[in-house]
Amino acid sequence: MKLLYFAWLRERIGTGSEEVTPPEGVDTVESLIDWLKQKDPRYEAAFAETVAIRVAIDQEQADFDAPIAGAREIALFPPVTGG
Amino acid sequence: MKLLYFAWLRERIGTGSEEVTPPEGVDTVESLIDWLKQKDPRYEAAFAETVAIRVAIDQEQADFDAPIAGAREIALFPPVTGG
Amino acid sequence: MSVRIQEKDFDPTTELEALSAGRDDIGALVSFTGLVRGGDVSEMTLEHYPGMTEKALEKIERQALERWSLQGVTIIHRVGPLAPGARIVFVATASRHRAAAFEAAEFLMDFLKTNAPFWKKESTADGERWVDARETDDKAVARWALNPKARD
Amino acid sequence: MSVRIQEKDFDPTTELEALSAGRDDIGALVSFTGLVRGGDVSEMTLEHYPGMTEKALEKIERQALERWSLQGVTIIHRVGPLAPGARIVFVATASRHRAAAFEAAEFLMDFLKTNAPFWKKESTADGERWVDARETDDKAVARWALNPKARD
Repeated sequence: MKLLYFAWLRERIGTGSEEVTPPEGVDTVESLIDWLKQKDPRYEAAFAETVAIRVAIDQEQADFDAPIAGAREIALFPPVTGG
Repeated sequence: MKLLYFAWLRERIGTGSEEVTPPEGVDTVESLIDWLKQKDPRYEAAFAETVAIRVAIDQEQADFDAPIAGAREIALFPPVTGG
Repeated sequence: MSVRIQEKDFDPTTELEALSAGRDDIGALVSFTGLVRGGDVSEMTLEHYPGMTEKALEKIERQALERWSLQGVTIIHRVGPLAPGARIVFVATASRHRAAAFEAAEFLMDFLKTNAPFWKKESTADGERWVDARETDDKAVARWALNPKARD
Repeated sequence: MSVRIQEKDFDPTTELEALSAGRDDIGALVSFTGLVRGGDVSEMTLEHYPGMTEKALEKIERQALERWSLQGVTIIHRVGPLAPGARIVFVATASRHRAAAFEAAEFLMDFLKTNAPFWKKESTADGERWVDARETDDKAVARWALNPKARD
């Protein structure tokens, strides 16, 4: 699946987009983030405060406990500040 | 003093402006209107429904019982409909 | 002067840019443009009370500036004959934040509708008629007394 | 389409006239224009989530059209680098009467601020910083749930 990062999350992780194949058992947004944090210290730092992270699955707002099975695109980003 | 009329009040009276010298005793807007109504049937018709008439003394909104002594300009008109 | 009574048309962009020209502390511009509605109306004619109109609009503007934190206000009202679709009135407010700009613009329009000496006459196929004052406009203006500034 | 994400500037008059072009049943046009504030900010850069941004704005627009009687809505948001004083966002509503146009424009801005995936980065003499989300924006959006359409 494709992961997208925006704003300071993109900067801390060092990329705006990557393809990942999470192992079995990684079935929610929360477990996806936990899995990323174990992969690399950049993710550990970027996701240190998940209270400040929002998520969209296939371009629709979602919660941290939302299932990710079948998702094509998961985006993680800080609270929005447009307008 | 100068009297001004606007909108349908102007049309019913047949003029937008006139100079008048009310006699002693005509000391409020209400008594001024009563005096005008006695002068000519055009005023009688124009002021038949005073509930639909508004007044300004020297370009400030005023009430029917407001004193008119010293006023330079008294305007009588229907409720406003701008905007 | 930010209050104008005129026969000629105006340009919303020009008016909005005039409000923010030469400064960078404005975050929000709100504008209201009133248009002449058609239907059976072929023409609308606006009459006003020269002298008192300007005073009334300036008073309304002063009240808005006292009530909200605004960097500028523009009020334009056209007079004379106007065709359906034509711009008839324009109110714009400038502020740091949007809530004040929105509230002040609504306040200005509500008070303009009920307190400024303009009268509309409509021309139709059946003849001419003076527009009646709307009760909803009196209600709209009354809520500002009950509802002191809620947000800034 | 009445939702646009673009780098280039826009013209409020052109957008307002597009909303009312060819019809005479619109009495009220309300616009909100957001400008980049200066102060210690020398440049603002807008990032967004292409694809989701359009979907989010179209959803917000649909909600406004369901909630109020509107003849049209325009939402424009610029992206990329912007100088202080520059127009950054534009929302316009068209309706027969002013209350619906005002309320819907405020609703659109409140939801855009909290639901559309845009992020602002400010450049200052001390470096760059991402703008924090404002708690007042969450409060502004919450009142629409408590406050079903009051006027039309």
